Amino acid sequence: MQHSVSVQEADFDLSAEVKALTAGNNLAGAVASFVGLVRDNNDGTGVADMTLEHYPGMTEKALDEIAIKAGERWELLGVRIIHRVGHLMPGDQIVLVVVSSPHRGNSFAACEFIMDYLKTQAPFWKKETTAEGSRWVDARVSDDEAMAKWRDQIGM
Amino acid sequence: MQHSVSVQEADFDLSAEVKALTAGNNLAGAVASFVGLVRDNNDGTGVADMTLEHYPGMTEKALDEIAIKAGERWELLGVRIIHRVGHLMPGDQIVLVVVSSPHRGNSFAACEFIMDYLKTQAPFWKKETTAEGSRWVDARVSDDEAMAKWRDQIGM
Amino acid sequence: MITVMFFAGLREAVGTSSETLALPAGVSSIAALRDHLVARGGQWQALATAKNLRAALNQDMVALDSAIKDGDEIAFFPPVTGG
Amino acid sequence: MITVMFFAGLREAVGTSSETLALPAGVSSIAALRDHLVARGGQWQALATAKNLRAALNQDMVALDSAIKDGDEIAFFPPVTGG
Repeated sequence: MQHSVSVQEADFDLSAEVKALTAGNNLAGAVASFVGLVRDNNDGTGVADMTLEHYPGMTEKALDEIAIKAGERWELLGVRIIHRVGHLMPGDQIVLVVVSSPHRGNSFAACEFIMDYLKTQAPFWKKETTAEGSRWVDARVSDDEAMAKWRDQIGM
Repeated sequence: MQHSVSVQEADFDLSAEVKALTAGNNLAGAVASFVGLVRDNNDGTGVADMTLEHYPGMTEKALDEIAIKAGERWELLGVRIIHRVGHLMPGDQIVLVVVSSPHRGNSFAACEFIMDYLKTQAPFWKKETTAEGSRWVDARVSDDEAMAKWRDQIGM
Repeated sequence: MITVMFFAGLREAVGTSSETLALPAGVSSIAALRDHLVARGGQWQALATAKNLRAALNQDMVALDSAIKDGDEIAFFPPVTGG
Repeated sequence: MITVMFFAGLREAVGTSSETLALPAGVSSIAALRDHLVARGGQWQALATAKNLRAALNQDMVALDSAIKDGDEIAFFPPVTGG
């Protein structure tokens, strides 16, 4: 399995990433993708913009480990993860996960696993600007629950 | 929920479809996508090219119903389905499903549901050209099983 | 009149993609229509020997015992293989 | 020497993003290091009052009772919120 991860300020293009991951290999019948976007509302409060802080070095390491874990669990051909940092506006793309596989079930499961894992294990922190000022976003219990589901199902 | 379906010979661009589905609505934090590609190998036999036949009228109706069913089951903002017909080569894109939602769990589940449903309910048929001539592709038991899983889980 | 359509391998086997005919006397289900067509003999036997024959009634996939009436569009085809 | 890093709300609370110090005598776990820093008083209390404090050791997320040694890079931060 090939995999690559990037932590960057620049935006990304989903089609270009899918093409790059599947180029020169016509075994991949299935490509599942996820793109996370900045919402203009969080728990009922309007969000004007957002800053993403991260732990340089550890972020890349964590994303790399997540991709490898997914490749150990499912039959995959390629994994691509991009996470943006810095200043972002509502509607902006934050995160991309693309998983190619011979079979769609594996691509879906691995893509969701990577997102759930990333949400609780990769060292990124969001700070939102709202009408009342700026605030650090609280972690969601639902993300811990999503992660716990994988631990229960596949021991990860 | 907005949804649209297309059955067409023309290729499609995943990024453009995602942008169109999420434009002007910053409630969508999550976009799950699936792209199916023509593999150059099926059950061990090399595939040179492929023709996709369909039942005009019923295909659009079936895809429309699948999108609506998904929207009834999960909290979704948008669903886009494109299925190509006609002559295709290995590596070509066949099918696209994009699902936008406020929450990633819903987007993943609905996207996989739509693909599983489409595989067993939408009237498309693949004919492959191999070194031994052309052959109609057999339906897969695994696709029926994937569909049965949804029937068991959510009564669909 | 009813319209009967055939797709994919079944279309090739019966040698036609569509035909319009008067609803035959005594035929009130898709299964009975299939029997009626099979009785023509020759290539129409394909409708009897087809593995996992599927059918649609007015563009909805249905069971073979579904009732049909004048004006309906009925389609016969193998299991679908899109996606 | 060890490197201690702070991120997000915790970085703002303690007023620094990183510091290098000699491994304090008697400090052999991340939890003990936290106690050592909290004992400085003032803004360092944030390390004691932080809800769900998380830590990394040499860029792996670990439990607070993990052992540390000279040369390690230790980070303290709130639960992550990326993605």
